[in-house]
Amino acid sequence: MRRQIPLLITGFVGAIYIVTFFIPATRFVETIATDWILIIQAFAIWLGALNLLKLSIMKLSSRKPGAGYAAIVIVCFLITAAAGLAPITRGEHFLSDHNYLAENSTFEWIYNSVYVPLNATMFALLAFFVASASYRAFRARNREATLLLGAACVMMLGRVPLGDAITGFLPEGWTLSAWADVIMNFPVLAGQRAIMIGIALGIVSTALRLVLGIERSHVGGD
Amino acid sequence: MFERLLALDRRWIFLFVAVALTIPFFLGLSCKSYVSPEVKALYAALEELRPNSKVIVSFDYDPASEPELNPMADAFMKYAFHHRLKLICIGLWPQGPLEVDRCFNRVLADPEIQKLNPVYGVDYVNLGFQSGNEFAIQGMGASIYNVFPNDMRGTATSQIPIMMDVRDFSNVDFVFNLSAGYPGTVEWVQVAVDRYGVTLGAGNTAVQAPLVYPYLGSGQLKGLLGGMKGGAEFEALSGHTGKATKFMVSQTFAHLVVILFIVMGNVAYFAAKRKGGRA
Amino acid sequence: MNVSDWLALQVAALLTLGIVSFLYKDNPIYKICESIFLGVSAGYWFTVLFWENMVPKLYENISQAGSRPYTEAGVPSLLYVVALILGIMMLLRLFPKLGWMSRWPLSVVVGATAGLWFITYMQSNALSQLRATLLPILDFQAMDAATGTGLSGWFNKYLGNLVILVGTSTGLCYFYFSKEHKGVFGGLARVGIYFLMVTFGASFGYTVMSRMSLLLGRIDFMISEWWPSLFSGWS
Amino acid sequence: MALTLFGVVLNRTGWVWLIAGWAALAGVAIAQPADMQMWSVKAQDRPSDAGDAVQLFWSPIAPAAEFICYIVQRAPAAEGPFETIATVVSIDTQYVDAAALTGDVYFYRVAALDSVEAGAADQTTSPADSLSAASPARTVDTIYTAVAGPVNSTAQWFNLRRLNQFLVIIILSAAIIYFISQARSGKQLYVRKIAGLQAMEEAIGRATEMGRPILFLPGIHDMDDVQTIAGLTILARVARTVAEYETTLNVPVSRSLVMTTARETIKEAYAAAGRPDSYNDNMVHYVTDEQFGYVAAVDGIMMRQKPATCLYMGAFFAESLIVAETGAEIGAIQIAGTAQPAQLPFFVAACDYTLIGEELFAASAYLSGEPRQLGSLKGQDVGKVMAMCALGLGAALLTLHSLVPGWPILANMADWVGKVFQVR
Repeated sequence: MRRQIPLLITGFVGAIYIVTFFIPATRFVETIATDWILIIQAFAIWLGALNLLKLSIMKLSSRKPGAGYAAIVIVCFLITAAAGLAPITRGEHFLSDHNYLAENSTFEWIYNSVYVPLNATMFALLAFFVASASYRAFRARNREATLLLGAACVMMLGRVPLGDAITGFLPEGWTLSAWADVIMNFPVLAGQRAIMIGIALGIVSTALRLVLGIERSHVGGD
Repeated sequence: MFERLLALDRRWIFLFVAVALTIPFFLGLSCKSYVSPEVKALYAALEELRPNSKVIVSFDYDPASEPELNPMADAFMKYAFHHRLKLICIGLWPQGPLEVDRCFNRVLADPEIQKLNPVYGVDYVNLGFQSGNEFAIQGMGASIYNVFPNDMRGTATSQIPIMMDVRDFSNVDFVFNLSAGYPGTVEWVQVAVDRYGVTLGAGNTAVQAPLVYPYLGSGQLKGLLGGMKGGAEFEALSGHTGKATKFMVSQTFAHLVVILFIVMGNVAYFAAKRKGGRA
Repeated sequence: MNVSDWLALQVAALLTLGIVSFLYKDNPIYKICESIFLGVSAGYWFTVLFWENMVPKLYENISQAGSRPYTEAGVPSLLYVVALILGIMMLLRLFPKLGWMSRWPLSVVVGATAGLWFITYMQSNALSQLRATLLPILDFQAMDAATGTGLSGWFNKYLGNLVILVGTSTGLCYFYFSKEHKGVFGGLARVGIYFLMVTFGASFGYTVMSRMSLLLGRIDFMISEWWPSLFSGWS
Repeated sequence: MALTLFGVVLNRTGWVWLIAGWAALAGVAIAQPADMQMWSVKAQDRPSDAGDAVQLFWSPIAPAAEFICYIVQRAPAAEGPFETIATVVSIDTQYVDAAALTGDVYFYRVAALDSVEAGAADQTTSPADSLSAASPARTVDTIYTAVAGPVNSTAQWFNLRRLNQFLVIIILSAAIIYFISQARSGKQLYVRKIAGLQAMEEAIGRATEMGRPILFLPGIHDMDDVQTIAGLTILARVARTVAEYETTLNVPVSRSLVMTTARETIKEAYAAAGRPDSYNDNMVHYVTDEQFGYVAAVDGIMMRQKPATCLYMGAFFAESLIVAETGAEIGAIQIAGTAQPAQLPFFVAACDYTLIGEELFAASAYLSGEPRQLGSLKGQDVGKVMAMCALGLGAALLTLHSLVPGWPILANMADWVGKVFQVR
């Protein structure tokens, strides 16, 4: 019973989105379904945040080596949530004032001074890893890899002003940046299109199996 | 000799990259930038918009993509205010509303824009975030009021002057999507363009730009700004130069460093291979 | 610059250096910054969802169901009670013994995503792309109408259609699994892999561009925003 | 060249579906709005929609003056009070009144204004437009069109314009279901050799000769990602070969659910290879959920144990760079497989062999022989055959048409092929 009903739900909701595409008169059902999806996805994101909180609390109480870090996670979560939910009591009646981004709110201060630098710097590290990987790992060991690295170098030079400076001797419109444009708008466009069509057919077949209940992995099936 | 060079500790390479990228900030170099067809196509599509056209701007990125997408967002917003386009700003990433707010603060601090005295709610509005990824776009096709019941300041969307006759996509003249991944340009093309016939232009991080080129070829996407280079080109075209143009010199140094490393690494690899050992 | 902005700059610079310390070694400072990031981002999501989704969609629709029975899109307000129940069932995943109930809302999302993707990926990623690739190898009529100057113009006029046609069809041949890559078909697949390699080369170059821009953004913050603030102090 | 492609690709499984497909796809007529004479407005129910929408078309006013703006007005009766519902400033002169309720009757007229000004036109109740208030005041003349109506918006039962997509989807779905049922009934479905799997067998052999361990990473996503499932299917085959050769296998994972599934997979593989005793649980160990912490730990393992072969099969993101670089540093043979488009370039440049996108899923279907995966793979191949034939046919027809523009039949045949893939 626990596995049959979810399968029926998946099939029914999936059928809604397929049928309403072809039979517009039933589109009202789709509007309701979409509304529910927005709310369920919101709870799904909440689940992610609360799950992190639960894991941290469990790690804190279990006195394992990482307990200190778990405490920091919990404290930061509470501070940010408290700053964000402050407007609850601010309006004339409960929940009337929605603006959590009012002038110089602590929530926006936390976003600007803590969230932005951490998020941005974590991905900025990748620049270092790409550089060191270029030095040690990227080898033109066969024809395909040579073609790849060649196209990459033309693209990297073509997309910065230096590319035109080096190939300045060529007539206007035939310099390296024009080469980069042509590579992007013709061979790359064709290659991406082949990959895109292949992936699209893959997703269509997976979606079909899910809607028809052939695929059961999402409900813990075999 | 090459083996010793290759066995260099990873941290030396990090130091070299950091120094190589910091130097250009102190050199006052500037350079003419070549404008590629995709950016010209976007600019042409924007030039066709008449004053008071309704434009939806979707901020689908987070602080990790700010260096690439902020210059585009600022240049686009300044262009829009100068051409009296009505900006309906939304975000499909949780960080969306904050990015919109930060962009407003940056653009409205510019005295040129203040001269036009844009009014919140009549010329630009921030409708905030809605979860559901592509389902949010799907919902907007049916009713924008339902997906975004109120704006960031709590006023009901149906009462906001700019939103008076914008009930769904049919009266929206242009959509500009700043995207860094999922949900992003792919979802806007799939739902908004192919299902509701919206005119879409996009600004992508460089990582995602190659993936959306097929949409350019098939006309689903009217124009594309790819990475910081796309931002610099749009700044050059629109005349609102900003950070992207300033960074082009440093970007050149960065690319040189990577190309230099690839060449050196391969030279050492082939030298070692000729000696028979495995590098 | 008032004191809160000045303070914000110092905190931001401190955290930036804390993350960069990972380059030297995976150390406690990095782990602290990591934990702060996890905590703040979870708190951020929790707040944004509360104000942008829960309050307007659930609280206001359900509490005003009496005065406003239908929402803007004509959806009866009381239906949101069902959405609230499904949402709470999703949260029950936090408790192991009640976790099975979360399968119901999950299957709603999985079903909806499957149904929508079944249409959108077929429509936009397969049919539209094929529609755009129905090109003549060489269009003699529109020869002079081709736009663009220089190399791009030349390609638009002569070689462009052929390259796109060959690239797309041979790329599909490479991803065709019902025929051995031998003989003519093997040759086509080999041409296909070369097109794919150029495609990967371009996205390699673009990814390097993207990562370097991120680092430039952080260096610019440290040099042109934080460093001057050390000397100017706050008014 | 296109014709040889057209011929070669037809094989015995594809052509049955092909003929059925083309025969079914009759031409689809698409309704065009009628043309309009002088300055007038035409209102009609928006076709193929769920009602609640009236489409309005009007011809642009004679001198397309600067900043022309149209005011759309609606009334319940022909002479009734007209209420402005929209100020439209767009180049293509049309508007969709989405507030019209299904079934109610409406009358419409459009007014043309020289420029929008605060309080300029008398009936205009559209909001005061502050931005353009900054523009200089202009003389205003308002010219109304004749009243159009009555019109009411109705919902259609089948969206004719999407008939072609409906047929394409029916054919593709039928092909997939047909092949899944074939695979279930035990029929042997042919899948070509995947070059990457051969390379993997040799790499495992090399590790055994050198007596060094093998490292396997199933990606950093959880069991809900189909790439992780494909990765574990390949792990099962690797474990069988490793069981026979008695080499040590090390699988650090970043998700607890992936750890339990991987342990079961390896235990079954060892039992199938007849060596249940040489399996122990700590071949698979959980490291951490956090992306960069996981990669730092894997780096440590690689530097200490110096595995001869590293296999990365599953969903990888930015951390793939660090892992591939350390693998190159210790001189290991590296074989990767992922469907993440952003990571494929780095794997192809850094590893000895890479399974590209769909090849990962094809390898999983090939190894597991599982009916659902095999059936879908063959069904997708039918889709690819249809796509390639359409491209060949389209290219041939259009090239001939541009060579010989005179022939009408070539033109509408090519146009007909285009209509099959029309999207709207």
